[in-house]
Amino acid sequence: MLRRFLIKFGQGLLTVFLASIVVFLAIRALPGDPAETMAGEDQNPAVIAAIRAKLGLDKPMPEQYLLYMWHALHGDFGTSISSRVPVSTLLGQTLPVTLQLTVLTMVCGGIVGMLMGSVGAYWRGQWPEWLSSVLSLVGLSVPHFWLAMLAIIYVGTTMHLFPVSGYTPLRESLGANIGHLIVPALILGSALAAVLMRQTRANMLDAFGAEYILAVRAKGASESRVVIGHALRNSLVVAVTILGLELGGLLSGAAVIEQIFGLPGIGRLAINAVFSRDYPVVQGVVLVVAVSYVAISLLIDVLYTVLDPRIRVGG
Amino acid sequence: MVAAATARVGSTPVKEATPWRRFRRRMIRNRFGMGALLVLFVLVLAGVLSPIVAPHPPGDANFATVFQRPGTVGYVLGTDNLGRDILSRVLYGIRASLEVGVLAVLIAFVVGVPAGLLAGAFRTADVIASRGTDLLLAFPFLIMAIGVAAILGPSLMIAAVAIGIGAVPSILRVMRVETARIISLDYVTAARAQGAGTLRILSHYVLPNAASSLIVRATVIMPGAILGESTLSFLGLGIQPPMPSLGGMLADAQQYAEQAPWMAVVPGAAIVLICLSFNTLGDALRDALDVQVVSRD
Amino acid sequence: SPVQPSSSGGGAAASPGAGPSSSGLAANYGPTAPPAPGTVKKGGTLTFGLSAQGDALDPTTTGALVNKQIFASMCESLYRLGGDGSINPQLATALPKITDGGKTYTIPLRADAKFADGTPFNAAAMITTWKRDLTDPESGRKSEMGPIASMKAVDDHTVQVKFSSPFAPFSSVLTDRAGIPESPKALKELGYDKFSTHPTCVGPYKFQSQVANTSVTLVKDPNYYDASKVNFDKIIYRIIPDSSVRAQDLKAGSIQVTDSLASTSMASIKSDSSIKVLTAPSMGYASLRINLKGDTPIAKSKLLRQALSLAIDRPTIMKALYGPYATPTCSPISDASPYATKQSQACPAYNVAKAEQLIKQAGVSTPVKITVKTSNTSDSLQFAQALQSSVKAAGFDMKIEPVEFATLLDDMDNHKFEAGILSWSGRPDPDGNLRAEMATNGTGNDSGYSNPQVDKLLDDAVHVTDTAQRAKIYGKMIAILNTDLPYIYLDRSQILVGYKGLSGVFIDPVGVVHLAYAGTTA
Amino acid sequence: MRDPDLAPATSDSSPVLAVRDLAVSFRTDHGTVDALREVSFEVAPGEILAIVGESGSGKTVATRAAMRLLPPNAVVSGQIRLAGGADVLEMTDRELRSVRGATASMIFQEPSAALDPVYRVGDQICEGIRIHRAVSRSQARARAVELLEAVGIGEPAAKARAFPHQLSGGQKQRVMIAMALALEPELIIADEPTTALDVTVQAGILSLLRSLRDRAGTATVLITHNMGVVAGLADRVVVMQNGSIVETGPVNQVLLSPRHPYTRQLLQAVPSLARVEDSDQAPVREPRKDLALDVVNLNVEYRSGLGRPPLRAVRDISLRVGVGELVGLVGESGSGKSTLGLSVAGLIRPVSGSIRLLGRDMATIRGRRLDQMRREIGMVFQDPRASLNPRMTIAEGISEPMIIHRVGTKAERTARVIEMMERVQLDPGFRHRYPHELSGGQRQRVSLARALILHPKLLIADEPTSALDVSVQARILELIRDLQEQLRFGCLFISHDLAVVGELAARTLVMRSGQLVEEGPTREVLVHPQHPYTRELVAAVPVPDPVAQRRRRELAEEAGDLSLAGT
Ligand SMILES: Nc1ncnc2c1ncn2[C@@H]1O[C@H](COP(=O)(O)OP(=O)(O)OP(=O)(O)O)[C@@H](O)[C@H]1O
Ligand SMILES: Nc1ncnc2c1ncn2[C@@H]1O[C@H](COP(=O)(O)OP(=O)(O)OP(=O)(O)O)[C@@H](O)[C@H]1O
Ligand SMILES: [Mg+2]
Ligand SMILES: [Mg+2]
Repeated sequence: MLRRFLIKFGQGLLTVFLASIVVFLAIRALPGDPAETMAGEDQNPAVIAAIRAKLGLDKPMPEQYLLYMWHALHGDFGTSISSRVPVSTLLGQTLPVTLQLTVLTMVCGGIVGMLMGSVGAYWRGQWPEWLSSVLSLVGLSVPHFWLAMLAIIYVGTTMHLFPVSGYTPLRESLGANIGHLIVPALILGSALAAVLMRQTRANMLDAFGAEYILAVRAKGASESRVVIGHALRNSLVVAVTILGLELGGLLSGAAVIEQIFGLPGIGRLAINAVFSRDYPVVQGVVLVVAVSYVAISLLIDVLYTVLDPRIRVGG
Repeated sequence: MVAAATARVGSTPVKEATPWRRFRRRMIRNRFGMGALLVLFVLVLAGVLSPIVAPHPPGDANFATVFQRPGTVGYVLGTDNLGRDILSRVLYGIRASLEVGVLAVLIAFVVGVPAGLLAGAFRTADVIASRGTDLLLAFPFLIMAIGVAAILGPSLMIAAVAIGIGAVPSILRVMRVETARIISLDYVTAARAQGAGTLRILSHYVLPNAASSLIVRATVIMPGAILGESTLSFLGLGIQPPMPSLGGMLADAQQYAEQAPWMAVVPGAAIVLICLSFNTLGDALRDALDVQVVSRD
Repeated sequence: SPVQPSSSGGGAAASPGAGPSSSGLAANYGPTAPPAPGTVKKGGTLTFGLSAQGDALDPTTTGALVNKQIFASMCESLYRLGGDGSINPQLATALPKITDGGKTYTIPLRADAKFADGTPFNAAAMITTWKRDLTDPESGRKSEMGPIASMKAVDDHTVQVKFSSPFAPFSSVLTDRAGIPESPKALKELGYDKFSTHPTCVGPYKFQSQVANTSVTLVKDPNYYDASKVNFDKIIYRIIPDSSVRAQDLKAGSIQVTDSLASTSMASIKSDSSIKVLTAPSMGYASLRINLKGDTPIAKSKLLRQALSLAIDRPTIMKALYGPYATPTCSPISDASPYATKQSQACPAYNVAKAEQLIKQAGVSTPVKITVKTSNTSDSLQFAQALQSSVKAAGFDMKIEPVEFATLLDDMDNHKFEAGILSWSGRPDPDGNLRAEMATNGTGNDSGYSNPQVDKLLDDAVHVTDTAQRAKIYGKMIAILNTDLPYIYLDRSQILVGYKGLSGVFIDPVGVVHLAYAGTTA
Repeated sequence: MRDPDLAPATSDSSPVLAVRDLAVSFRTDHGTVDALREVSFEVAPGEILAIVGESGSGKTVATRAAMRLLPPNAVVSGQIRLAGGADVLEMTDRELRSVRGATASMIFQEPSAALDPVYRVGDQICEGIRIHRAVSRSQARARAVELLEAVGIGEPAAKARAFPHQLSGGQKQRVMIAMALALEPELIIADEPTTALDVTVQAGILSLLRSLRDRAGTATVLITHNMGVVAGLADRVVVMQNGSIVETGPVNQVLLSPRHPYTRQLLQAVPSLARVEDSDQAPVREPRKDLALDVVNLNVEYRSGLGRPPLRAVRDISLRVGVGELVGLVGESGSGKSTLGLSVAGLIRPVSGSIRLLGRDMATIRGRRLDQMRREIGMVFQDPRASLNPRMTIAEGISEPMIIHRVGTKAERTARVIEMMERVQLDPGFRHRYPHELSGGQRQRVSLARALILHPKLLIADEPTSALDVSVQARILELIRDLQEQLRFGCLFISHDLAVVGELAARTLVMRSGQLVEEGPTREVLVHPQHPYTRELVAAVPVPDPVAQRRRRELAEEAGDLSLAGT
C-alpha cells in the first residue's frame, strides 16, 4: 500500500519533470520573441540582443534548461520578463485568488450540480426534472463571457448588488473578498453544475436499477436517504472524476472570467504571459498546474477506493 | 417434460423482443427523443444547405444597413455591426459550429475511450495514460490553444482539434474509472471464467455498462465544444473570417450587448437549440439502452 | 510601438487606427489649469481604471504605453505636451535654447524640485539618468535620443546636450519618458535592474506598492514642489482589461477615471450624464503594410497598391465601425500636429472606377488575390472584414489570415507576410514615426521599403529646427510615400477618456491623463 | 414448545399479514407478464407460514408486493393489510416507511445484490436500526455485532467492518438475516433465507427464528424449497404453482397427506439422505489416471486492509477429480469452498500450490491460451444474479461462450440456446428477457445452461440448484447426471444439500475453515462420518417429515446439542 503510494508519487514527479521539459520546448517553439516584446517601442537590434543575453536566451537550449531547473530546484523560478517581478512572487499573488475562486466555484457548482442531478433522476419525467434540465441547459449553452457581461451590466451596474470588477484580498475584508468572487464563482459554477447534473442524473438512474435500493427501502429508509445515501453515493465515482478534472481545469482555465472581472488570478497571468512570450511565467504556471493535477489525480485515486471498495485503479 | 416447462406463467407476448427491436421501439416511443432527432436533422440540413438557403453571403459587409433590427425587410433576423445578415450568418454558423462540435466529440472519443478502457484494465497502460493526461492537463486548455494557434494559425479545424484533445482527459478518466469499477464485478469474473478475452470483456461488458456515462459525456462535450470555440473566438483563436461560427458571432456581439442585443440572442438561441436537442437525444438514448429501469408509461 | 488592437484596449491608442479631428469629434483636452480653490475636496482616494498591465515601471526600459499613465502622476518630465501639440516646461523652467545650428540644447531646470526620496533634483541628477538611458543595455530610450555627442551641467540647474548633427525632435522627445529624471540615490541603491521595484521620481504622487496584474498604488508626495495643489491622498491604478467592464465600472462609480473607452461603449456611457468624456485625436494610426520584399503582384506593382488604397472606402468603414470616434487618414501625421500641411494630409477619395482602371493598367487580371495578416482579436478581425468587403468591389479578393499578436509582430519583422494590418501608437514628432517605418534601415520598416530620396528627406527634416520648414519637408516626403505606398494609411482613432465626479482632469494629445491637480468635485 | 398444529389456527387475533386477491403483472417491452393471479393468504401473529412451490411461481413477487417493493412497471391489484393497518397498496410514503423494517422486515433472496456494495455490512445493519430507533451510533454498532454473532458469523466485530464483496455467499445471507431481525418486527418475510448455509448454520438460524417467535410472537413468512426446513419450522404451508396457490393447510396435513397432484409430485422429488444409506454403490477409489483436475497443496489468500495479515481462505488443500467423476464439496459456510472453486478456474491467483487442469499446469498458462483452455471449463457461480451481465439478454448470456470460442453459426447458436433452455426447464420464450426480469431460480438455471452449453470437460458448480424447487431440482440433477455420463466431464459440485450430494457424487470432500477435514466415497462420508464436524453436519440434516423432525429436535435438545436444537 505504502509502496504503491510511493511508486505513484514517483510517477507524479516524473510527470512534473516531463511537463517542465515540454513547456520549456513548446514555448520556445512559438513564433515571437520575448526580447522583442520586451524591447517594446524600441526595436533596436542591439537592445534586443542585450536583452536576450540578459535573459540567457543566447545560450544553447539544454544549458538554458538545466540552469532553469537548477534554479527552480532552489525555489527560484526566474523573473517575469515583462514585469520584472520574480515568478514566485507572481504565483504567490495570483494563486490564492484562483484557489479561492475555485473553492467557491466547487462549493456552488458541485453541490448544486449533484443535488440537481439527484432531483433529475428521482423525479424522472416530472416537473422537477424539467426544471433542473432547463437550468443545466442554460449552464451548458450560455458562454461564460456572456453571463459575465450580463451580470456586470445588471447585477453590478444597475442593481449595485456586487462590485463590477476587481479584487480584495481575504485578509483585508472577508465580505469584500466574497463580494468580488461570488459572481464569477456562480458563473463558473453554472457550467460545472450543469455538467455534474447531467452526469449524476445518468449514473443515478443506473444505480436506481439495483436491488440494494429495494433492500434499503425495505428497511423503511426515507427517500432522501435512499436517494442521497445510496443511489447518489453509488454513483459518486464518476462525479468525483469529473469534479477532479474540473478542479484542475479551474485552477488554470478561469482565464476569461478573470480577465473580464479583473481578477488577478493565475489563469489571466498565464494568458498574458503566453501572449507576451513571458517564458519564465509560462513555465512557472505550467509547473504549478502540473503539480496540482498530479496531486489531484493521486488524491482521486485514493478517493476511489473509499467511494467504491471494489475498485482498484492503477493496480 | 419440456412441454410442461413451457406452459408456465401466462404472458401475452407481442412480437419477439430482440434487444435491437426493444431499443428501436423505446426510441420511437420517446416523443422528446424523436423531436430532438427531428430538430437536429433540420439543423444539419440547414447547415448543409446554407449556401442555397441563406439569403445573403455571410461575410458581405454592407455599411448602409448596420444594426438593423430583426423584422426588417430583407433581414428577417436583423443585421450586425457590419451590416451583415444575421440569418445567413446563423445558417452558416450552425454548420461551422456543428462541425466543431462533432469533430471535437469524435476526437475525444476516438482517443479517450480506447485509452480509458486500457487504462482501467492494465496497469502499464494506466501509468502511461494517467501520466499522459496529467501531462496534457498541465497545459491549461487556453494556453495550449493559443500555442497551437500561434504556430499553425487559427482555424476551425485547429479549434476543433484543440477542443477535442482538451476533452480527451475527461473521457479517458471517466472511462478508466468505469472500467476499473465494472471489471471488479462478478459478471465480469463470470465472463472471464468462460474464456472471454480482455478485448471482449471491454467491448461487451464494460462498454455497454458504461454507456450511460459515455453518452452523457458526449452530450456535454458537444455544447462545451461549441462554446469553447466561442471562447477561442473571443480570444481571436477561432474560425477564420468571413466565415461565421455561432460562438464567434456571440463573441463579436459581446461589445454590443446593450446596443444590439439581437446580435447575441439569435446565435445564442441557435446554440441553445443545438444543446437542447443533443441533450434530449442523449437522454433518450440512455433511457432506451437502460434495460433495468422500465419506463412508467 | 505596435499596438495590439483589442477590445481590451492597448493603452493610449485603443482601437486600430487614429485620425485627425477633421471629420471626427472636436478634441477636448480638458482644462490644464488647477481647479479653482473651493471647487474640489481635499483628500480621498482616486481609483483609475487602467486598460492593461504594463511592463516594468521604469522610465528607462519601459515600452508599454499604459505605464505613461502612471508616470504622469509620479514621474514628471522636463516638458509636457499641450493640447495643441505645443511643448510646455514642467521640470524645466523654459524651452531649450538651441544653438550651434541645432546641435546644442541648453535647458534650465527647476530649483525647487525634490525626488520622492528627498534627494534634490538638479543637473547632475538629470545627467545621471540620461547616462543610464544611453548605456543601460535594456534602455528603450537610447534610439529616441538622437546622436548625442556629450552632455554637461552648465551649473547646478542648467544642463547642456550636444549632438554630433542637428537633432530637431529632441524637445519633443523630452516630453516623453526620456525627459523623466530618476532619483540618483534610488538608482544607486536599487541598481538599474531593480529600479522598477520602487521607481523614484519627481511627481505629485509617489510609488507605494504594486501587485502585478492588479494594481499600482501611489500616495501623495509631500516633497513635491507644488504639493499644496495636490488633492487626493492616494491614487490606485486598477487594471481592468475589458473595455466594456471599464465602462460599467465607471458608470457604477467604482472607478473615477479610465484611460480608454471603446467606441462601442460610448452609447452606454452617454446614458450617464455624470460621466464626462475627454477626447483627443490619437497620434497613432493603423496602416496596411505591404511587404515589398515579397514576390507578389502587390509588392511588385505600385499601381496595384494605389488601386488598393483607392478601393478602400475609409470614411464609410470608420463610421460603421467606430461612429464618430475615428477618422480616415492617409498620413502618419495627425491633423492636429504643428507639422500637418495640406500636402501631408491629402487623401484621395474612394474611387472604384479609378481603382479598376489602375488594375487594368497594371496588367493584372481580376480578381487580384491578396492575403492580409491581422491580429486575431475580435476588433482587428472586424476591421479586416470591413476592408475585405470594401475592396471587393474594385476586384480585390482579400483573404484574411488572423495570427496571434506576437506572431504577427514576428512575421512582420521577418517579412513573412504579403500584407498586414498593424496599429502604431505614434509619437508627437513625425521623425519618431517616419524614421522607424520608412528609413532604409528603420527599426520598424516592415515593408522593406528603401528610397534614397526619402532617406535624405528624413535627415533633412531633423537638421532644421524651424517647424514650418520641417513641415514642408514632411509634406514632400508623404507625397512620395503616397505614390509608392509601402504602407497604406487607414485611420486614426479618437482617444476617449472618461471620468466621473472629478475636477481638474486633463489629457494631452498622446492620451495621457493628468491628475496632478485633480480632486473630487465639491 | 407449542404444537404447530394448534398454535396459529386457534389464535383469533387479527392477522399480521392478510393478502386478498392479489394479482400482479409486469408491463414489459415484450408484452405483459402475468406473474400472480388472485392470490390470498393470511399470517397470524406468531405463526410461521411456509410458501413452497415451483421456481418462478410468484413467491418472491407475492411477498415483495406485500411490502410494496415491486418495480414501477408492475401492475398490482388486490388488498394487502399489514398488522391490521391500512392497505399497503394505499399507504402514503410516510406510513409505508414506518411499517417497513419496523413492523415487517424482509430477507432478500439474493443477498449479494441486496447489499449496498459501498458500505460496510455493519453499517448497513446499523442503518436499519437507526432509522427506526433513537439510538446512538455506538449502540447501534454494538447491536450489529451482537446480531452478527447471533447468526453464527465468527469474528463478528471484524466481519462487521467488511464490505459485502469480502464475505462468502452464506455470510452475506446471514448479514441479510441479521438486518431483518435487528428490530424484532412483528413479521419477517424470509425469501429463501438459508440456501447458502450449511445445515448446521441453517439449524442455528431456524432456531433463532423459532425463539423469536416464542419470545416476541414474531410471525414469519418463509419461502423455501427445503422440505426439511418446512417440516421443522412451519405451522402452515402454502403451495404455489404458476402464479396461483394450489394448496394450503397445516404443515402436517400438506406434507403427510398432500391433496393437490403438484404437491404430491413435489414431495416425491425430495432427495433424502436415507436413500444414500440404502443405495449400495460400488466402493469408489481415488482416481489415478485421467485426471480432470489435480490440485496439490493449494493455498489462497485475500488481502486485508492496511497492516492486517492477509486472510488465508484455503489452506493446503489437495484434491483430484477424475475424468467423468463427480466430486461433491460440502462444508461450513465461509470455509472457502467458493474460493477454492474460483482459484481452480484460474480466477484467483493462489499464493502457493499447483493446479493441473486436464493435464496442464495452470500456473504456466496465461493470456490467450488460458482463455482458450477455459472452453473446457464450465462454471456455475454461487450467486446467479451478480454473475449475469445485466445488459445481456438471457439468450446472449447463454450463447456467450459459443461466441467467445467461435462455435457455430448464428442460427446454430440460437438453436442450441433454445435446446439448452429447454433442458434446464426454462421457457425459451424468456430468451430475450434481461436477467432482472426472471425469478431467482430461473436465473440460476440460466447460469447452469451457460456453463453447460459448450459441453465442458470440467464443471465447477457452486450451489447450482440451491434456488430450485425440488421437482425442478430433481430434473436438473438428472440432466447433470445424463450429460456427465454422455460427455464424461469431471465435476466439482459444491453444495450444502447433503442429500443432493449423496445422490450425485461418487466421492465427497468436507471443508472447514479453509481445510479439508474429510474425504472419501460419498456413502462412507455421509453414512459413516469420521470427523466430528462431518458427524455434526450429517446429524443436522432436516428430514421432510414434520413428526419425525420434531422428534429429532426434542431428542437433540435433551442431549443439549445446541446445533441441532433449531432443526
Ligand atoms: N421485473 C419483472 N419483469 C418481468 N417478469 C418478471 C419480473 N420479475 C419476475 N418476473 C416473472 O414473474 C414470475 C414470478 O417470479 P418470482 O420471482 O416471484 O418467482 P419465485 O416464485 O420467487 O421463483 P424462484 O423460486 O425461482 O425464486 C417469474 O416467471 C418471473 O419470470
Ligand atoms: N474478496 C474477499 N476479500 C476478503 N475476504 C474474502 C473475500 N471473499 C471471501 N472472503 C472470505 O474468505 C472466506 C471464505 O469465503 P468463501 O466465499 O470461499 O466461502 P464459502 O465456503 O464459499 O462459503 P459459503 O458457503 O457461505 O458460500 C470467508 O471467511 C470470507 O469472509
Ligand atoms: Mg424467488
Ligand atoms: Mg460460497
